[in-house]
Amino acid sequence: MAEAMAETKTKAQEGAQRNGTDVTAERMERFSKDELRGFLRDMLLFRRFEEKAEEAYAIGKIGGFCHLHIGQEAVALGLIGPLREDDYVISAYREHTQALAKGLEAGPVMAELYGRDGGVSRGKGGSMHLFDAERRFMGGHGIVGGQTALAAGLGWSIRYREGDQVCVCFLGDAAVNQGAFHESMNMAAIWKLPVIFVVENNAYGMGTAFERVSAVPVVERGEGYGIPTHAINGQDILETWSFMEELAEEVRSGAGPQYVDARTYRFKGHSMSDPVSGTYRSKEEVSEKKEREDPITVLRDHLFEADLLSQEELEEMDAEVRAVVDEAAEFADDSPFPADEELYTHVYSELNEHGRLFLDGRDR
Amino acid sequence: MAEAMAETKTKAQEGAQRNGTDVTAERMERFSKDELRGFLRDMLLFRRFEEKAEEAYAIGKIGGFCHLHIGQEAVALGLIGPLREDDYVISAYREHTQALAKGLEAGPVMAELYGRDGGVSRGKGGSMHLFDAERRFMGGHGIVGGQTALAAGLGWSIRYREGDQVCVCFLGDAAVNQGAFHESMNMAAIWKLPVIFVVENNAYGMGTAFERVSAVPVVERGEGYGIPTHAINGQDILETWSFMEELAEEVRSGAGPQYVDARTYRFKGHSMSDPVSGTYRSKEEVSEKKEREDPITVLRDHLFEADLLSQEELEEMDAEVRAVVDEAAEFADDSPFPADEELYTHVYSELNEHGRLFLDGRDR
Amino acid sequence: MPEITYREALNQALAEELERDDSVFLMGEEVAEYDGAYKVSKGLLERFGDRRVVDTPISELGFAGLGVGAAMTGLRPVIEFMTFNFSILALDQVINSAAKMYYMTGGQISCPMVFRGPSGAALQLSAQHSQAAETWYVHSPGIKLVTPGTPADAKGLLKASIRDNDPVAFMEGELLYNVKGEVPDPEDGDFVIPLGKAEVKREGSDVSIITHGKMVHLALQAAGKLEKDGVSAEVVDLRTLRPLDVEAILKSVHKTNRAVYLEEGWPYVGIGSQIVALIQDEAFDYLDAPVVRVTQADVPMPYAKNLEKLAKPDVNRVVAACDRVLYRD
Amino acid sequence: MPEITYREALNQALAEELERDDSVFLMGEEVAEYDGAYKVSKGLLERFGDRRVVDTPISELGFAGLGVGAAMTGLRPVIEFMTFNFSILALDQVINSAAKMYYMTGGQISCPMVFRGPSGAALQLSAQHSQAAETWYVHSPGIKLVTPGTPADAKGLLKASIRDNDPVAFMEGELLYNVKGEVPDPEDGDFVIPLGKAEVKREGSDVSIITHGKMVHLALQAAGKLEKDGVSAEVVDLRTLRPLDVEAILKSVHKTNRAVYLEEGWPYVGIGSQIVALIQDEAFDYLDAPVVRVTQADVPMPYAKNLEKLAKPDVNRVVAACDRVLYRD
Ligand SMILES: Cc1ncc(C[n+]2csc(CCOP(=O)(O)OP(=O)(O)O)c2C)c(N)n1
Ligand SMILES: Cc1ncc(C[n+]2csc(CCOP(=O)(O)OP(=O)(O)O)c2C)c(N)n1
Ligand SMILES: [Mg+2]
Ligand SMILES: [Mg+2]
Repeated sequence: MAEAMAETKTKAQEGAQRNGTDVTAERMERFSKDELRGFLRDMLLFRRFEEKAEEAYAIGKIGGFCHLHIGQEAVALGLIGPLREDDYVISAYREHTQALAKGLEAGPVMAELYGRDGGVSRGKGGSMHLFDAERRFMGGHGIVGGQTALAAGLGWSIRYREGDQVCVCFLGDAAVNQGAFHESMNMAAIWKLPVIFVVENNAYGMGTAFERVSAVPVVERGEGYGIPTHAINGQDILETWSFMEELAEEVRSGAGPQYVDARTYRFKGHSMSDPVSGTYRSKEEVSEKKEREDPITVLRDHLFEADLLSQEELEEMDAEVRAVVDEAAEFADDSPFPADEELYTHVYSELNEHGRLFLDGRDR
Repeated sequence: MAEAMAETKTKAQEGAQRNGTDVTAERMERFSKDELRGFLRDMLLFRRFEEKAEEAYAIGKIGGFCHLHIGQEAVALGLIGPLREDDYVISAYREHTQALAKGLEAGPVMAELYGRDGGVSRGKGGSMHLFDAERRFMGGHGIVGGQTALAAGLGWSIRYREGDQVCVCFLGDAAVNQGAFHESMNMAAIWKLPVIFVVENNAYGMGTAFERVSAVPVVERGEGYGIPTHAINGQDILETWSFMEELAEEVRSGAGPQYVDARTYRFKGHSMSDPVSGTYRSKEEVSEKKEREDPITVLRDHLFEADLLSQEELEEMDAEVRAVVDEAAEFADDSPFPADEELYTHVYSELNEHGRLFLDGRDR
Repeated sequence: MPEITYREALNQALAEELERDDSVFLMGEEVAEYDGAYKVSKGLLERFGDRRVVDTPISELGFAGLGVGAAMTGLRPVIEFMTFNFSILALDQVINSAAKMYYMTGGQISCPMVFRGPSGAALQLSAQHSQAAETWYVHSPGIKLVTPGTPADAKGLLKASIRDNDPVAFMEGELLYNVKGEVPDPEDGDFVIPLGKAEVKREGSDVSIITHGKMVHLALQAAGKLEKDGVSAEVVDLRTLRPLDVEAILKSVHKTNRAVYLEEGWPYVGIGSQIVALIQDEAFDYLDAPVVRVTQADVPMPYAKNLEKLAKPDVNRVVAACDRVLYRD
Repeated sequence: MPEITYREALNQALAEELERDDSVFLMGEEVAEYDGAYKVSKGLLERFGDRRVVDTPISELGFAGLGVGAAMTGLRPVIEFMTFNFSILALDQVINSAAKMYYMTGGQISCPMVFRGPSGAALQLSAQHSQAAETWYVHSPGIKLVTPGTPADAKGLLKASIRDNDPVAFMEGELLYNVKGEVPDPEDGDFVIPLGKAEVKREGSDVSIITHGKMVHLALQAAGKLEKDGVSAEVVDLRTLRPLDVEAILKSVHKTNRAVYLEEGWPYVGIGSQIVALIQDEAFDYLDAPVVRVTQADVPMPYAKNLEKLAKPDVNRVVAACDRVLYRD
């Protein structure tokens, strides 16, 4: 199969959209009822988490840049859920739900957004820099495209130690225009690094439609390196999850780097200061997308149709995740701000015996 | 034809190598006897110029890095010769013969290598930074890949002013691994800039064979941007010249950016300190290439076969270009070193009325 | 004079220069259809069209280089970095191409262009988005550096920068965009402030607070506070860091004999270190106390609100620094 | 003690650390099959294989970032820049990823790695290939900076840098590689020099020439010349610029009361400006004259031999600077 992957598969086209129901039914069979409901529950959690973050931002509990992932949940869950705990995930700044998908707890993630000591990065990173070394969630990076090179290094490390882990690296569609992406793709190709580059293709980089900054579609931007390319519908968890289940195994067995165009859509503004629609996309476009391609309603409807979920159960589920999120917010609220002394900790991990490391009079 | 160009043409394969003589004959017919002999004369001039530079380096008249172009003459001549005077050429640091091909005089070019005031860049640039604004030879750049972005700017400027010039940008095979190349290709594609990116594919970047740093051949590295790609035999002036004659016209008429894999070979070491063969390529490889693919002997033999040149005429020609080169060296030798005051000239083109621009006590 | 924001002042300057000279164009991420990430270029696309106001891919190295290439042919690009934090990716083109071009070409090709955008910290943007970029730029000969702190300076200096024949880095501040101030009415003629002239933003006699960019406001606040304490502080706004108005620095130090340098960035080889060295060199005998520097703490910028506040220069630290040079502490 | 070259000293250090710790690997352009552009890694590929000694594409940003990613998992990459001139393309990964990582992660992930290669000018390499990179690196907290001037320092400090748990920029000199000096025999045990300790390379009592990196040799020459003139110059080699051995600087200045800072790079916010500021801060009353700086001329490096010579610090300028602080001029 590794061979066959060398061609681009536009699964979104050949699959679900042409003869939708058959494919969906087939895909649903791969999962147990509990699994399917688990998917819904997790995506609901992500959604409620982000909504809570939005609220908290509005009242000043969260500051700085805050990029919500609402609308893209099936990409995070489907492409991270099937991974092992010792696989690496690395991302850009729109990474809250990816962190949750990798097993980070909602409380410490929320506390990080609040800039508190109990945050996953001790309040020093914030929304754009969520990290959990133990769970191998490697950030949270703010320079567009920068994480692709770090991902090559994570892949390098796996190969160096002869591990069978994979590294999944998320980037935005606009990030393919960065030199770092290009250099990283090439290094991954020549050294056959176990890195899966996933473009969360939400069609815009801030206010710029992808087609205005690329002469070809996202999936084609992976060509020219000798890396297999894939295009998937990122709004259907059945597709994203199954896809990664297979792909991760192939990469584990030596298939080398992969490039995935995961087609999705951002339901909110780019960051908190950006209106949901306006100059660069119409209200109609957004509401149509929300109506038809909300990964949560898509799955919910699958479940309803297959009689695997009742409205009542859904409401229970929602109540449960809302409780988790409320608790997370409480945890964050209760967590203290970092102590003043923390300003100077974690600059260096080794304070050398001689000489001065800080030149502002700190260690005078 | 612009359309058809979207496919890669491996002219080297489909053309000269399969039914060599026919193609060659056909190609020769495009040129007058004088033109053909002119090609030989110019390439001989380039060769003798570089040999003189090598000599001058050995006796310390030239310093620093000096990258000879010997073996690659048909790329420079064929891809620059057909251009108009108002077309732009820009290159990296292996650009002596490209400068000559764009019409720069041998004397001032040699004087630049000597670091003299009469050099094309007033002795301040040296071998890696030959410039002639009037003749639109835009350097001479030392950071691998950097010139590709400048080339996009030259192309931008042409479009901005609604000109019909083209910009030919030379880069080495190893330069395609730079982020700048990637970003520039994409910008050229989305804005349909009249830029022809020519990879002088001599198979090595210093001591590293291209196939060790790329999973696919040079020509394929141009894919994924929506730019037509081409592969040509860079050792045959008949091919390179005809190719550019056509391509430049297409680009003038709006065909947009182009990507060319010009297959060639470097007969000398990477720079003066690098042995011709050794760790990364064998003596045999080099001598076989020299034997079979020297652009000068290739053309000479065409001319001999077609009875367009006698041995005697060749010798006369060689004597003539040697005289030109000797004169260039004399010009360089006679040119004074820049005056001491030149240290501080040309740092700023506008010396503002107020404040200090130099912070070393210069304008105290 | 009308009061307008720093943002509007920049917008006016851009519009006037785009109007005046067809060789000027504005290029950067989100500058056109989105009116600029911080709305500095509001309305310019509509007014000047997409030949003159151009959205780019997120390719800082690429479009900075493209700007240099265009400038090599005599165009006058204004390249916007969404913030100067991202310009670190483009430094090669700024330093190795733009700043060195005129020299390497022996005076044949200059690069009349501006790199502009906000530099330094805003609020809680964390380590990768809060860096003051001045030192990276000012270190290299061949480039000029302008750091306006007020609307009038923003307008007058941006116009001068666009007309300058050399590459100019023009550093604004996200936290400055909404700051209001008086700016001459465009009707009253072309308002241009030449590069290289500092401005005394407040006269004083006891101590000189020398600074640049958005820190001017902090310096003025500190001066206000000191006044209540009977201390007369002079605030010298350098406005451009290259060319550097050495005379203005010396004049103020000759008068007050005591100086504080206030800057937003890190201390180690910060701008302040250069100013200290300069004062030491040229006004050694006038100093009654060593110059004290106020800078960002020597740490990456933390996200947490309280830590960020501690990391940044604040009024109290400026006042304390003045107290120190006045031996009042 | 055996006399070996600076190049051999580096090679020994690399070999010993590769031998000692499997998590160490060396990566960069031409480091493996070609034995290094300057032959620093000679024989290492043969000895350690291509898992540990790795040739890269010309992708500075990419492989620097790859190194950081690998370091995030506890590997100890040694990333060679063919020269630090090219590292300008990689600065984003050095500063924004490596230097800030430990802080942004709240102490979870450190980057134990070394970026190394020659910095500064060699001979007639012109503007784009002759830049001293120290200021770009030292300005940012989170990174350490080591600048050895002699074979022994090169070896002992490279070993310490590789073992350090933070990112270290390690700047060598193309013109140093052939310099010879005594280095302890590897048979005599592990030779490691801790970071943060300056070394007085020559004792003196009249004036302190403080410097780092390859300029140490120029300082020693100048001291020799001054001696003939009856002036006793002390040469303080900082060796590491971060951590900075402030004590050593102060000690020497307390003794001589006069100081010159000598560096290869440009003056404007150069290393010297920081050292002047530091001496001013902490030894103001000990100074009998303002500290004088000797630097590259404030121009891009010219190609022409005569101009290049004028642009660089030379013995006469160092001597003249000493004369100036001694009021002998
Ligand atoms: C190098 C760099 N340039 C610019 C920015 C500012 N910026 C932050 S996000 C963004 C858009 C990125 O879009 P995309 O990669 O598609 O990701 P998305 O936000 O859609 O998830 C920009 C321009 C940045 N962070 N880094
Ligand atoms: C960014 C950068 N990295 C490294 C170098 C050092 N260097 C100079 S030439 C070269 C090899 C380039 O090879 P290629 O692009 O194939 O051109 P060729 O020399 O074969 O003409 C290298 C690594 C450089 N000048 N710039
Ligand atoms: Mg996007
Ligand atoms: Mg090559």
